[in-house]
Parts: sequence; structure tokens; C-alpha cells
Amino acid sequence: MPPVAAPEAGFPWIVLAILLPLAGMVAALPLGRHARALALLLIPAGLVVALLLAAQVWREGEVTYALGGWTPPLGIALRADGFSAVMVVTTAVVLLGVALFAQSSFRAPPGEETRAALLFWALLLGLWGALNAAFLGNDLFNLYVALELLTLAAVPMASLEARAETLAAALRYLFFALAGSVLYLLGAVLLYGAYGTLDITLLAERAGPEPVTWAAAALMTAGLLAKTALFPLHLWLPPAHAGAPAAASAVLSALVVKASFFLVLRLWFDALPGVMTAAAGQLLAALGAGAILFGSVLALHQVRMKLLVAYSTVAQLGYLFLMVPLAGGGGAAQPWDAGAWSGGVLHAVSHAFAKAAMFLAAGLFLRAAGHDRIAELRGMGAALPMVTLAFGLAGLSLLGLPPSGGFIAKWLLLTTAMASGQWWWALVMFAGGLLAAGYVFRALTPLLARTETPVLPGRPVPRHQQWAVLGLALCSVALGVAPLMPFALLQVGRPEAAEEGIG
Amino acid sequence: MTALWLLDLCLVAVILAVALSAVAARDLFAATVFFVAYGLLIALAWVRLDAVDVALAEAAIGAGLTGVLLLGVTARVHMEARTPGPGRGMRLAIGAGCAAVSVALAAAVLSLPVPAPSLVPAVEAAIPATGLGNPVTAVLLAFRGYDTLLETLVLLLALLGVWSLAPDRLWGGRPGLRHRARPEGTLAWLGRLLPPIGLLVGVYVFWIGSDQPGGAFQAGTILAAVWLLAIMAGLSDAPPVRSLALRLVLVAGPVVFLGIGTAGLFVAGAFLGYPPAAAKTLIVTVEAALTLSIAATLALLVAGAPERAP
Amino acid sequence: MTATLYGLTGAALVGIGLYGLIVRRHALRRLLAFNLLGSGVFLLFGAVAERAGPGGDPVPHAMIITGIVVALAATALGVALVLHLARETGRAEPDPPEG
Amino acid sequence: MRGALLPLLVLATSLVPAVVIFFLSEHAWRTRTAINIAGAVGKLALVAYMLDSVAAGAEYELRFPLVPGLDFLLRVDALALLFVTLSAALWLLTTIYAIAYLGEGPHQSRFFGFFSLCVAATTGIALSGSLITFFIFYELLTLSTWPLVVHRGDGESFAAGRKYLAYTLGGSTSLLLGIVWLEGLVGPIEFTRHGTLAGLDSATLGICFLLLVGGLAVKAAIVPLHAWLPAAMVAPAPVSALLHAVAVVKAGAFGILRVVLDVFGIGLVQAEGLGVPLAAMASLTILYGSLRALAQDDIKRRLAFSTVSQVSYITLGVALAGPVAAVGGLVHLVHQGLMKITLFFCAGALAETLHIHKVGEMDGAGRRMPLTMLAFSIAALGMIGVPPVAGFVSKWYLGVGGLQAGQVWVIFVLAGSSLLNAAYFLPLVYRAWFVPPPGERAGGWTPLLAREGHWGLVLPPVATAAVALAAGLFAAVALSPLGWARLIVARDYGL
Repeated sequence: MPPVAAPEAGFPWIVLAILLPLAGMVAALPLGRHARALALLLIPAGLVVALLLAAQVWREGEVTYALGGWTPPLGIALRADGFSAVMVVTTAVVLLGVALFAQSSFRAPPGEETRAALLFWALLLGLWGALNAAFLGNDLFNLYVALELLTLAAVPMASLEARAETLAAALRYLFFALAGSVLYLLGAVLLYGAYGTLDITLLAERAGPEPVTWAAAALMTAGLLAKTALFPLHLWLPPAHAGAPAAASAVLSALVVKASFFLVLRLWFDALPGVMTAAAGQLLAALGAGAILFGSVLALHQVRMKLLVAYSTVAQLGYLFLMVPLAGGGGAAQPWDAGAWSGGVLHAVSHAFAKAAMFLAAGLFLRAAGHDRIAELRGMGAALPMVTLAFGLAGLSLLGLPPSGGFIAKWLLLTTAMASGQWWWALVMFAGGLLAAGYVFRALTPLLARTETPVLPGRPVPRHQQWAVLGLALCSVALGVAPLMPFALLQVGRPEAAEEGIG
Repeated sequence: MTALWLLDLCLVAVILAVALSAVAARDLFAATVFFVAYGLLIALAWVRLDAVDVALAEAAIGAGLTGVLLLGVTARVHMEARTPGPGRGMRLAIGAGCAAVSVALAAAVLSLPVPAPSLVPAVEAAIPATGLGNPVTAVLLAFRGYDTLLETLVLLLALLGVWSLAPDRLWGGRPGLRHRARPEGTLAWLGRLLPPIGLLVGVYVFWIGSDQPGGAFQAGTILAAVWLLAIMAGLSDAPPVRSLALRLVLVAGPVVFLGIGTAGLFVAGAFLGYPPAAAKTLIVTVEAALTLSIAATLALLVAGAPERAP
Repeated sequence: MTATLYGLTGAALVGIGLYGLIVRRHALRRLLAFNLLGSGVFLLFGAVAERAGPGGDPVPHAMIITGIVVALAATALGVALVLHLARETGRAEPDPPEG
Repeated sequence: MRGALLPLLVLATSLVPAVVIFFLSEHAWRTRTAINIAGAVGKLALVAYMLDSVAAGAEYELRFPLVPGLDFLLRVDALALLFVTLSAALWLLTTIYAIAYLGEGPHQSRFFGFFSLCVAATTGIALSGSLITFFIFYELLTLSTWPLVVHRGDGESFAAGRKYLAYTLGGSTSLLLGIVWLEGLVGPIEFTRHGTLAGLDSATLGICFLLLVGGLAVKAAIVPLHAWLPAAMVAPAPVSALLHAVAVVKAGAFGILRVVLDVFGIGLVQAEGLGVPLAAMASLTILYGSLRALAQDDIKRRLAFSTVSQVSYITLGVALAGPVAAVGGLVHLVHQGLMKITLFFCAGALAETLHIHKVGEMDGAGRRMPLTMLAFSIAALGMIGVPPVAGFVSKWYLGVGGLQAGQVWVIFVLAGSSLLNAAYFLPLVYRAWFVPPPGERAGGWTPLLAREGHWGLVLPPVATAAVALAAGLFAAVALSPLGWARLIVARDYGL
């Protein structure tokens, strides 16, 4: 098999989407104090690349790229379908917001290089590259490497403040993540042993429902769930996400956990569609339901705002897994087919925006008040009205209330659940929405309370940070007003199993 | 055949026994020693599995560097765990669960199809285009070069992660403590004797890597070990992390890899592709740069976060 | 034959490593168990490669080398975290103290 | 079907001011006022323009897909226009009132931003052409009202806010469940004459009707789901006006109208026997609300329970499922709004100017604030059903409709309720006019307008009272609320 010319005609945006951030990370180290400037240059550029990739997928359909010209199974292929393109664009937009927010917090004094400033930007670029590698990879082993890249960028981010509790949280995060990747790798090994390839497209052709495939799928799923922090493997998430600096929390909660979720879907719907059983789908959804209820109740009981937001992530991740048994469950009555698939993905995207906004908002309250104890944030709403508004708008999406991306997502999941007769998942979603209302309004109430004397921020909060937060929150709302564009993009290269269901 | 079979059985038995001891040992130090021994035994197992490249990597990295890393930290972290572990019943249950996983895996192994699917024919068909003789190197640098690229970035990120733990005031400083060995002591003697030999071995392992077992990772590890030894013997000091030269060395491998990979976009029609005529030269160039960067990265990973002010 | 033997050994090592990872509280013991677990997975992979015939399948071999390096990188980060945690708190386990 | 732009413009006249006001500085008093008034006047003008063509049988429609197959649909039909006209007119007056009422108080940008957003949501509710669009605006209304309810920012407000959210979000959940269930069965549901649900089995229809109407009943304050409404009285008076007359309870009642008339269709509701239980619940609410109102000493609380009672006339009207009763229900949507907002404007003015909060403090108020109390008295008499005020027309049509539908008991409900209305409103009117103010001998005279408050507090109630009176006097005119309601019913029943 001699090297063949790249089989596709278009410009390889797919390669550039991965390359740009990773090259940036490599360059950040020798650039030292200029790393921030580099990142601020690359992130908008990366957004353009992401959009161009999405446009390419939109125009030409699924994009594949054989790296080095070596086609699978020998070589590694990259693949972008609508789902990947949506995730890559989402990542770039969230990062743009986060970068805008962080550009003043992680800034070294002129002519000097500081630890936090250099490492934040270098890790952020590395994390971005890892995310894109995970969204665009089509080889299970390569995805393992991408996941490790992600872990090794994410864990130091969680402990960037290097306080005792963040060190412990980061270490716990590392253990869960490592155990997760090893289990994932173990499953991949079994698949290679059985089918002689790890290419997702080839596996879909070769893998059949056999015990060894089930074992592999179980191991890989378990590993990915540990990384996604799906209940009951969520223990590491709240302290790790709440302890990180606000900008890092936003990225970790909005994007990093989504990568492993993305891979669960890749595995179940793309690589092994004929292998998964309906019972396994129900089990996964049951864990999701557990996450929704358990996470929401715990969020209701948090005293600190960042922990509340972190537990809300635990809960919101649960919704994503409800889509597994629902996919393909649309009855004949829906003109929108594969409603649950689109709903789940839309939920992942709108949650990414909403959660990033919430963590950044929580960070600003923390900055302004010097603490983030919810009950003592009285009157902050008057001091930071824009941030409060952003927090409320993001909350809208978490509640799944219109107009927000969260609502359309939930709507699609709900209608599919009812149409396929799985009403119990609908009930869970309703309960989750009410609980979410509980914790979002619990956080908002003290903010809006009137105080005798106007509250002044202890430290000034820069205007551009407020705009960044509001911008991200508006993105999550905008998805509810015009979800059409991502929706249509999502249909490109949609796995068949998404239409027909699993098992 | 039978003799080898018996040897295999013995080896496996010892491996399992040592692994169990490493988990069950009472104190941390003993567990670490068991683990290093385990690494060496596993390297033997790799030889038995016709994977000399892996055996080298395992001996150098799995047993060697990981061992140094763990032994080094055992010397500095003395405390025992204070949180009580799970109770006896719980431990039994967990043990049963883990045993069940093992049994299931064993069943999966036994149920793998015969004949085994493999990529051997594909590799054999494609290897001439790379000009390499060692198929493992061909996979690492050509067919799955993208994996290797990401892997070097994993190392770099890990180093950034380790450095991120330094206190702000020490940022830019040197990692670890200054080692001063007695000039006439064994360490100093070894420190003077081994580096030249190690250097030679390292370069050799790198050089033969294109055709024989060996290559950038194994060679880089050996060179890293040499450097670490020199540091421990007090012959040289760990460089300050703000040093531009050091940083350039650290990124040289990825930069060259990325650069040649990008050039492939234009001359070979695909990112990370090589034009067949120049394939071997390019691959060896990438490997050379990688060896250098890997050596520096691994050594600094073991050295740890900056602990001395710049 | 050899392949199967080492494959089974890999399976056993996975169990042993997993047990250590769950049961142990000391972070370094956990890191050690993680390495055992990883090495079990690699051995299993090696056995899979060996089933391809004499000389083995080079593709898994390359992947195993990658895996070994990645495991080292993770271990190094873990060790650094433990070291600083111990320095900050005098504890070498990430779990919160009882009660 | 004509221009898609008009519905959007009508929506924009309150949505755009809302968004702009959020970003205005707290001190930009003039700009804020100008934007508010301009939005309200603009909306009124657009509505007036549409009234004419819709009367002639035209409909405006704006449709774009949210996700393929699921359309966002705004449609201006006669029923929509009835509600939009009411809310647009009352919005203008309430805005004038609110500007005067709040004066220099804090958080005005927030207040007026959410206020306009509420009206935008209400407009959206009125114009919604499908269940999903309706739900979107219905929830927008829930959420934009909450900051207004808790506007004072004290413990009592937040308690009321919590109660409001608990009730309304619970209601939304039920509503959404019903929508999802139905649409899972028959696909997207648009509001069409006579409904789209024929062919479903009775049990499903019954459960879905219960879920939908049960969800809407929360905002419509039907017993036993009404408790949030009296609690929400802690909000500033303009907010109460909004809750009781313009937006919230009306949205619930309007939703019930839509479900009965345009989702299920009157025929199906009758055939499945769903109307009678609803009518019974409405009647229960009418009587219960009146009884509770009688027992309240606080004026605003008395008015709140009166709303509980009065809004259910609307539900009763459609639940009876006969054309005449439906006219009564529809027309009461407007009449109740006019009269109740007058009462709240007056109550707010009394509280602001004379610090009158309790029934017992009303003595002599008529002499001190004659214009305000005149408006109050007209509205109160209308509520009781005294001709020629608008309330009489509603009750007349409801009574006749009840007889026509063969439900004679409705007459007794109406009579009982009217007696109770009289019992809790007349003492207020009596005290205001015929009992001398404390500390003043009988027969003393206070100069006209002597104690009237800011003109912005006086003009709105006088205007609404006048319109309420006119709506009764000129009920026979085609563009009167009654004429319009008859038009809707004629179209719906194919008469």
C-alpha cells in the first residue's frame, strides 16, 4: 500500500483545526511572556478555521482525511461529520469568550514572565488541540492519545492555583481520568484483537454482536463515563471544577467533559451500532437519570456558588445520556426525525455556552465580593447587573425554559420520549427542570435582594469580562431562537443508528 | 519447545507474584522495589512476545524511569495514608469484582478469532515506501506518525503540568535540589564513567532504530537517564526552566515533526506524508530531533517542578 | 500458545492493578497500581500482536510504546501532585479526611 | 394571509424597548420614558391598523421553522387581536402610571426592562399560532414577571416570588407534559378552528385536556391553584395591575380559551364531556374567590381574591361551550381587564397619596380624591354587574348562555357571585363617599382635587373607567369588545 494522495479535493481545514492550537501550545513555551498574545491571536483564527471546516462539511458532506496519505486500517484517518463540526465550532466560540474573559486575569506585568500567565495560555491551547483531536479523530487508539492529551492539559488547569484543596481535587481528577483511559484502552485492545482495526468506519463494518465486543464496549463505556463524570462516577468533578480559576472552570465544565461524552456516542452509534443492546441503552439512561436527580438535589444544598454550578454540571450531564435509548425513538407523528439525537447534541452545545457563562459569572461575583458564599452575595445584582443578567439567561438554558437552546433540546428529547412510549424519561426530565429551577433561583435570590447601602465590588470588575460572560450567555439563548443552522449541520453524516435506534 | 514453555510458565508465575506483592506490600518503599523488579520481568516477557522494541522501552521507561520517579518521591514523601481503606468485607467484594473482570478478560482473550486478524501484510506492503527496515519505527513515524506527534505533545504537556506546581516566586528557577556527591564517592565515579557510555549507547539505539529494534523513545530515555545521573552525581546542574535554550531543546522535536509534517502537505499531498524518495532521510531527521527533545523532557519530568529561585 | 499464556497473564494483571487502584488510599500506591494495570493492558495487547504469527504485529507494538510513554507522563504529573500535596497538607491521599 | 411583517412589528414594539432599556443607565429617565411611551403608542397604532382588516376577514401570519417540521408561528386572528388590543391599550396606561408611581425609586432600568418584556411575552401569547409558540411566550412571561414580583427585594417579596415560581413552574411542567404528549401523537399542533385532535381515544384526550388546562389554570388562578396570586400582592401597584389585568392571569385564561376553542374545538370538548367539569371548577372558583374577598381587610388582598373570582367568568364562558356563553367569556376577558386595572390603579393611588391600605381607612376618601374614587366606584359597580357598566354585559351573556346550554345552575352561581361582589365592593364605595374622613365633621367639604396625587396616577384609572363605562354603553357597536367577541364566536361556530 504505497502512500496515496489525499483523497479529498478541499482544503484540509480538518488538519488545521487540530494543528493550529497544538502548534500554538508548542510555540508558547519558547515565546514565554508572549504566550498570551499568541493565544489571543490564534483563538479567533481557530474560530475562522472551525467555521470554514463547518462550511466544508455543510457543502460537501462528511470530510475524511487520511493522515500521511496512509489509509486505514494501516494509517489514521480524521473524520468530520456534522456532529464533530458543531462541537469544533462550539469549542472555538466558548474559548473565544473565555479568552476574552481571561486576557486580563492571566496577564504578566510588562517584560516579565509569570507562571500562571504562561501556563494558563499554553495549557489552554493544548486543551483546545486535544478537544479538536478528540472531535475529529476516527481511530480508537488515536482517540486514546487525544484523551490523555486532554487529561494532561485539564488536570494542571484544575490546580493552577496550587492550593491544598485544589491539589487534592486535581489528584483525584487525575486518578479517575487515568483509570478511565486505561479501561478505554483495554476495550480498544480487545477490539483490535477481534477485528484487526481500530478505525471507526471499518469497525462499523466488521464488528458484530459477540461477547468480546460487548466486553470491549462495556470497558470503553465505563472508562469514558468516569471521564465524563456520569453518576455515580462524578465524585471528582465538583471539587476539581469549583477549585479551578473561573476561566479554567468554564472550559473544564463546558467542554472537557463533553469530549468523552462525544466519544461514547461515537462508540455506540458510529463504531458499534449493531452491537449495543436496548437494555444497555436503558442502563446508560438510568445512570443519566440518577445524575439528573442526584446532582440537582446536591446543587440545591450547596453553600458556595461555584460548587452549586459544578453540581449543576453533574446534573446536566445526565440529560446527555438520556438520548441514548431515545435516539431513533421518534414515532411516525414527528416530521423531525432522529429528534433525540439532535436534542442531545443541542443540549451538549447549549449547556457548553450556559455553563461557561455561569462559571465566569460566579468567578466575577467571587472577585467582586471576595468570596462566593451564596447567602452573603446580597445586593450583588445591583453592583453587577450585566453579570447577574448573564447568570439568569444561562440559568434559563439549564432549566430548559424558552427561549433558550436548552429548551429546544429538551423539547426534542421530551417529544421523542413520549412518542416512543418511554414516558418515564420524560418524567425525569420534568423533575430535573423543576429542581434546576430550584437551584438557579436560589442563587439568584440573594443577588437581587435590596440592601440598605448599595454594595460596591471589593475589586473592580473590568467591563470586557462582563461582556464576555453576557456574550456566552446570549449564545445559549440564541440557540433557542435560531437553532436551525446547527440543526441542519448536525444532520450531515448522522449515524444511521441515530435514526433507527440502538438494539 | 517444552523448555521454553516451562520458562514462560515460571516467568508468568514470578511476574504475577511480584505484581501481587507490589500491591499487597505493607510499606511504600517495598512496594516500589517490587514494582521496579516487576518492570524488569515484564521486559523479559516482551522479549518472549517477539517485541524487542517494546522490551527496550519497557526496561528503559516502564521499569527504569518510572522506578526512579517513584523511588525518588518515596524518599521525600514519608507519611502513610491516614484515611482508612475499605473494610475487610468491602475489600473481599472489590477483590471478587476485580477477579471477575480478570476472568471476563481471560474469556475474551480465549474467544479471540483464529486466525488472528493482523496488519502484518499491510505493513509489509507499505514499508518499502518508507525506506525503513524496522516495522515498528515505520508504524511510529510514518503510518501512525500522528499518534507519535500527539504523544510527544503529551510529554510536553505533562512537563508543563509538573512545572505548574511551582510556587510563583520560584518560577523560572531550577528544578530539584543541587546534588553534591563526594568527589571520591561511588556516585561521582559512576557519574563520570557512565555518561560517555550511556551517550554512546543512546546514540547507537537511536541510529539502529530505523532498521533494528530501537528508536527515538528508547534512545531518548537512555540519554535522559545519563543526564539525570550526571545531575545526581553533581557533575551538572538542572537548567533553570526560564532558559530559552532549554525550551528550544524541549520543543525541537515537535517543531521539526510539525514542520516536516506540514511540508508533507505540499510535497507528498498529505499532512505527515513523506515523498518516497526522501522518506528515510526525513524520518531520521524527525527522529533525531525527537530523541533530543524526549531526552530533555523525560529528564526534567523526573527532576520535577522548580524548587530554587532563578 | 505463548500468546495465550501472556494474554491470560495480562488479564490477571489488570485485575490486580484494578484492585490496588480501588483499595489503596496512599496516592503513590494508587499510582503504582495504575502502572500495574496499564502494564497488564499492554501485555494483553502484546499477546494480541503475537497471535498474528512469528515476529508479531508491529502496529500494536508501536501503540504499546506510545502507551508506555503516555503512562510515564501521567505518572510524572501524579508524582509531582503528590509531592506538593504532601508538602502543603502533610497528607499523601487526595480524599478528604474522615468526619 | 397577508404581510408577515406586522405580527413581528407588534412584537417588536415591546421587545425592542425591553432590550434597550436593560442597557440604559439608571439615570437616563427621559430616554427610558420616551422609549416606553413610544413603544406603547406604536403598538397601539399597529393594532388599530390591523383591527380594521381583521374585521374584514384578513389574517396575518409569520412562520419560520425552529427545527425542521416545528414552526414558530405568529398569527393575527380575531381572538389574538382581542387580547392584543386589550394589552396594548392597558400597557400604555400602566406605563404612564408606573412612571408616576415609581418616581425616583431604585432599579428602574431593571423594572421597566422586565415590564416591557412582560408585555412582549403577552403579545406573543396573544399572537401565537401554535402550541409550541404559545408555550415559549408563556414561559417568557413567567420568567419576566418574577423580577417584578420580587422588585422590592425584601424577604416578603422573595417569599411571594418563590411561591409564584413554585406554582407557575409546576403549571408549566403540566402544560409542557400535555403538549409533548399530544404532539408525540399527532405532530405539531396549530391553533385552527374546531381543533385538530379528532381521532384520539377518550382517555388520552381526557388526560391531555387535564394536563393542559390544569397547567394553564395556575396562571388563571383557578381554585385550588390560586394561592400565588394574593401572595404576589406585595409587588408594586403597577405590577399588580399587570398581573391581574394585562398579562398573567389573562394569559392563563386566554390559554384555556385557545385550548378549548382551537386545540380541542368546542365540538370535541362537548362530545367528550370535558366542559362541564371545567365549568364546575370555574363556578367553584367564582364563589370561593368572592367569599374570601369578603373576609379580607386589606384592600389589595380583597381585590386579589376578587380577581380569582372574576377571571373564572372567562373560563366559565368557554366551558359552557355554547355560543352565547362563549361571547360572555370572551368579552369578559376585556371587561374584567378594564375594570380590574381601574381598581388597582385606584388602590395604588390611595396607598401612595393617602396611605390607605385597609378597608376601614377608606372613610371619606371620595371627598379627598374625588376623581380617583369616581373611577373606583364605576369599576366596582361594573364588577358587581350594575348596568350600564361593562360587567353587566358579560354577566348577561353568561347567564343567557348558561340557560341556552341547559345549565340552569349557572344563573345561581352568577346571582350568588353578584351578591357577594356587592357585599365586598359596596362598603368600600359607601365609606368613600358617605362616611366623613376621620377627624372631620359630617358635611365638611374638601376642595376638589385637593389631595389627588400626581396626574400620572389619576389619568389612567379615569381613562380605564371611562372605557369600561363606554364598553357597556356602546356594546352594540361593531368594534366594541362585545361586537368583537361576537365576531370571533360567529367565526368559530360557523354562524
